[in-house]
Amino acid sequence: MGEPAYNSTELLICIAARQMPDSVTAFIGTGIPMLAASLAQKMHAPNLVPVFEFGGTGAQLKKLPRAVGESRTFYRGVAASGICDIMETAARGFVDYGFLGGAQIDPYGNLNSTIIGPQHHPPKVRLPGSGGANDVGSLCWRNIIIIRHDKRRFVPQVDFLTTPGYLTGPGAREDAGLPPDSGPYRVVSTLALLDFEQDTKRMRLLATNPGVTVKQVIENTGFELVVPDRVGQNEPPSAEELRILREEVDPERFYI
Amino acid sequence: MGEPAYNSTELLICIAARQMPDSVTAFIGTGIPMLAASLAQKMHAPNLVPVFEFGGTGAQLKKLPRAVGESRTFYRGVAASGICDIMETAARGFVDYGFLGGAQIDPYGNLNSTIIGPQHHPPKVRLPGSGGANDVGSLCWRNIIIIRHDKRRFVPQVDFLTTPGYLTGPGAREDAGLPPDSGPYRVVSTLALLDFEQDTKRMRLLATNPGVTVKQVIENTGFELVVPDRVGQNEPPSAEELRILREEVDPERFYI
Amino acid sequence: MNVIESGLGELTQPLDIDEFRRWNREKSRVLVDKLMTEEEAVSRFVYDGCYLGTELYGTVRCPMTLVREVVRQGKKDLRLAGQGVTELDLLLAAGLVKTLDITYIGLEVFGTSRALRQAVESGQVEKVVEWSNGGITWRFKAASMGVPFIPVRSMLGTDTLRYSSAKVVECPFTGQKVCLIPALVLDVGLIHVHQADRYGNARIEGISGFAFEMSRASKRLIISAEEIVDTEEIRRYPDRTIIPYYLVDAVVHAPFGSHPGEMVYLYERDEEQLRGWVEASQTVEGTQAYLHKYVYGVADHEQYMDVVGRDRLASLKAAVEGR
Amino acid sequence: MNVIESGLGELTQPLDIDEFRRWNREKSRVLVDKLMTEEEAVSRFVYDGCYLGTELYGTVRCPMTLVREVVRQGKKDLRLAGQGVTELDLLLAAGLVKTLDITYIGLEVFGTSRALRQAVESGQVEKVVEWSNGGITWRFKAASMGVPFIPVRSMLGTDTLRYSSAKVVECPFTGQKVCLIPALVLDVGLIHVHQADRYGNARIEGISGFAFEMSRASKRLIISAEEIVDTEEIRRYPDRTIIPYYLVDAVVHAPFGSHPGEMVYLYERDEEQLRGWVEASQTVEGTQAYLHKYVYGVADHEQYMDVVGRDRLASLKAAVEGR
Repeated sequence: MGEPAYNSTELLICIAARQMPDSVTAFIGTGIPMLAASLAQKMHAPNLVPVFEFGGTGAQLKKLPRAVGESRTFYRGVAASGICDIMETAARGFVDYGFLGGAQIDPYGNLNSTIIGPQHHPPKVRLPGSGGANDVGSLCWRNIIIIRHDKRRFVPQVDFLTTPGYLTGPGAREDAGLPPDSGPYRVVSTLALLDFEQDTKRMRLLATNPGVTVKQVIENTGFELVVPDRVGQNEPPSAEELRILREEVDPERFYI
Repeated sequence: MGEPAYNSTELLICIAARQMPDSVTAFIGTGIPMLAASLAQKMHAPNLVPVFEFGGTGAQLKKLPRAVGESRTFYRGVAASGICDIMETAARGFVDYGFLGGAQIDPYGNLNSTIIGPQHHPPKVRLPGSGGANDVGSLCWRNIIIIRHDKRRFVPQVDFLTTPGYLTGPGAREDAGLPPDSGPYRVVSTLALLDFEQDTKRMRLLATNPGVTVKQVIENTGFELVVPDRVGQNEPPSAEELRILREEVDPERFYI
Repeated sequence: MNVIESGLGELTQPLDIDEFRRWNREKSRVLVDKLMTEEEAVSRFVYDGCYLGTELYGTVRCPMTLVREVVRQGKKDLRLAGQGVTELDLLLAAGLVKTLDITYIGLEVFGTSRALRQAVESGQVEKVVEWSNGGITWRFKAASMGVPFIPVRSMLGTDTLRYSSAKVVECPFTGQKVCLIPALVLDVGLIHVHQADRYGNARIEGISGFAFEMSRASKRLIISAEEIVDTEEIRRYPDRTIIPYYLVDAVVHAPFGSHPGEMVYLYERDEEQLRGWVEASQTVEGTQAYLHKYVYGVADHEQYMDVVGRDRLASLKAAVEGR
Repeated sequence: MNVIESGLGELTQPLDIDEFRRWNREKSRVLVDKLMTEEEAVSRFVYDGCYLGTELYGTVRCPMTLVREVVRQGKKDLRLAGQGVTELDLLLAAGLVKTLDITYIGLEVFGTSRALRQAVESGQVEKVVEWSNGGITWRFKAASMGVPFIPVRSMLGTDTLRYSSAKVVECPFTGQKVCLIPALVLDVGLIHVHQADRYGNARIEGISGFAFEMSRASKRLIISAEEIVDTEEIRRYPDRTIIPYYLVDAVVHAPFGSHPGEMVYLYERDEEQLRGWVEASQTVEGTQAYLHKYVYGVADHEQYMDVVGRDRLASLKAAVEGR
């Protein structure tokens, strides 16, 4: 038997899901994070507590939410409150994991989802804006960034710093007034899994995706990555992961 | 037919009730304010909206509350929220009238309900403390003070300024950061009805209670009152006021 | 107060809490019948150049009937507080927006908003001030508390703060840096709810988004409701009232008032029409055709429901999941 | 931040929001059974010298069963946040209070508190810091928001502020003076509710006082509940949960847990016993006799109900007004 076929979205979801341990709270945004959380809940993290921006806490993700405020974000949840309660719950340190995306990322995990180009207004390209991302990036303990991997996205400096990563490096978050010991934790890209080096807070290659070489990752990154001597390899989605993902997480094939 | 007999509490309640026009919101504390609000609602102010500190809004005061948080403070009300919502509603300028009491009052309507004596701790006499009074005195538009009238209570300077009146005089509230155009409106005492002179913000005699002379009021006040040339006379409780008060407002004679 | 950093963004709505107090002092405290049509509510209370806000977000409990009426009446030069999908997209597409306090305007899973890109990149929207979702809601929260600002630990260290009108100061108790978020008082707020009585006492089921804060941060508040209930029902369960009547200026009866979005426990969102908008909004012609079909070309919400189709609406109701 | 005035009162609980975050990070996120006796809850989570807070107020939904257990176990040197009638009066009368952030301790319509006078005037309570009711609740609110302070427009210009630990600063947006209220994080919070499941998801009917804010401002939270409900019920109506389980350390089943106070829709307050306390608390002997009869002399809440009398409790239930 060969390995099961899968697409790149499915791979991202599976790798993101594996980053979440059991028994944690996770701030879930639209799209891949929802699928990753749902998959994790059904695989290895039955006690994962999803928290949604506009008030849902502890939903049972039987059906996949299609938006951050919709009914399924609190379906059979333990609480349905409002955005202030959720953001302030994160401010008090109760939210372990957050998920982030963006159009650009820099070596310190800072993200841009606001504009492309040098000028704020009028901009060359207007993107949707921060949304809850800045709050998630500021207040959750560990953030997982999910992003397509190419040189246009992995840039030395973001055009606009929408959401804080480690800002300018070690100590910069704390200097800015952000809560200590928080920040980006992993980057799950279409090519690799990355984290941030303890001492420099710069992005570091942890493992490449199936069929991807270290060289390819470096070539598709617009800044110098920290590349340790030993780089791991991400396992492809297992048959079980794919079955649950396709049959239970997103049977309507809304996302995958 | 002579005038109906009444006691001093009944008189205070009736005079306080008359100060409240119809169609206003009023922040109601325990005791006489509750009876005054209920009497006003049943007499001339059917659209009076009582607001209670711990969350009750718009209750129909069919039965008299015995405490500021109890069931009757939101019985058939339009909303039952919490203390922050109520205090912040007052902060936003939605509460027209407030009621205050105290152990001491000074010429500017400042009140003391914290300690008696020169030293804060340990004090000669410890009183209950501000409670909601400071917030009411700070945030409501017009405050009605209900207080027993004697020289021990009407003092040149309060031992402890628990709740702001006009502080040190004209402009002082605004200088301190308190909302403009708010402050004490009337003093309903066991001897008289008083207000505050526009220019000096000092307490002024408006009308004496039945059987009380201007001289008696002056003699029982520990500071110089503003006494205009014409001082009115408060009407005693009418037969109708007394009937409603005794039969409908407090039939259990909990307070009167 | 020693300010360490000040956002470059302008306060597109002047900040004056005392003026807000004076305004609120004048609002009626009497229970009066405020039930009216969306046409009357919008023509009476929404005006050119006003600062407008909508709640909730995306495709969830948005005041779509009210927003369509604003577009129909062509209220222009609007200043907006922005987080939205279908509701703000309509206002942008119709060219009615002058300034934007933006946090997120996009089509969520369907991608970015063409309407936003066109309106902002062209400079048609004259000013854009950045916030996070938390930030903009905390602005409403500050106003709802009757204070000029509240401190938060978000937005710090970023361009989001730099292009906002927030400020950074040192906490006088702990010495830590905090971000101060200025209060935002809306000229007009639009909120769609599950139930309201004719005086404006309103209830919401499920998550409450930022209805509590925004209702209390609005000088004028228009409520649309799926159902008009008797005040007797309100008085039986006063703890379920999230918006008390005295905050409210108009009550509009609008079943399916969040369509094509959803209303929890009542109806599902209309995927087909949502996708229809995504597609239509890619071009000027498509946008105009959509607006004509669903907004300009229909007289009111009743006719809108006819155009959408009563059967289709019934099927959205039938699709609702239980509790 | 340029401070114009600083209250003289000490922060009787150190203010460290980052430490609160670290504490909360360690709290379990798992649904585990927390149902236990009041004896176990208090012995596990309340300790000598801890900073304790109770909700609601006066004779309304107070955690009397839990407070009686604290007195029974003689937890001492307590630091307290004070607004209360019967609940804090018991702690003061039993001589267990070391410092007091006070707003109001009195017997409402029954007058002043002898227990407070004795404990404070004698200097037995070592420190007293003044607040308004709004002020102390805003302290909880600041903590619940995860920020070191919030600005308010109360307490300004008074000795209440002077003897508080608030500060006055100039608003950097408007120039107006505002009072900054420092966050208060409780070591232990005690809250009595209508319903909770065994994990701690809790509901309150009627006014919610400051349960929302205080529950979120407590490092340890003990919930007592009139009724233990199934989690299925919680999940059917998630919008009725005011306190989610992860905030909670212990759930105690305590019907009549607010007695001699009231519980809206369930039972009326016990006038006779309340007056009994007012009278008893006038003398040392009376106080001791009362404490012996209702606290020291009974093993637990079940026995307390026996001493009060099941018939009397039933009559308080029968006296409840409808909705």
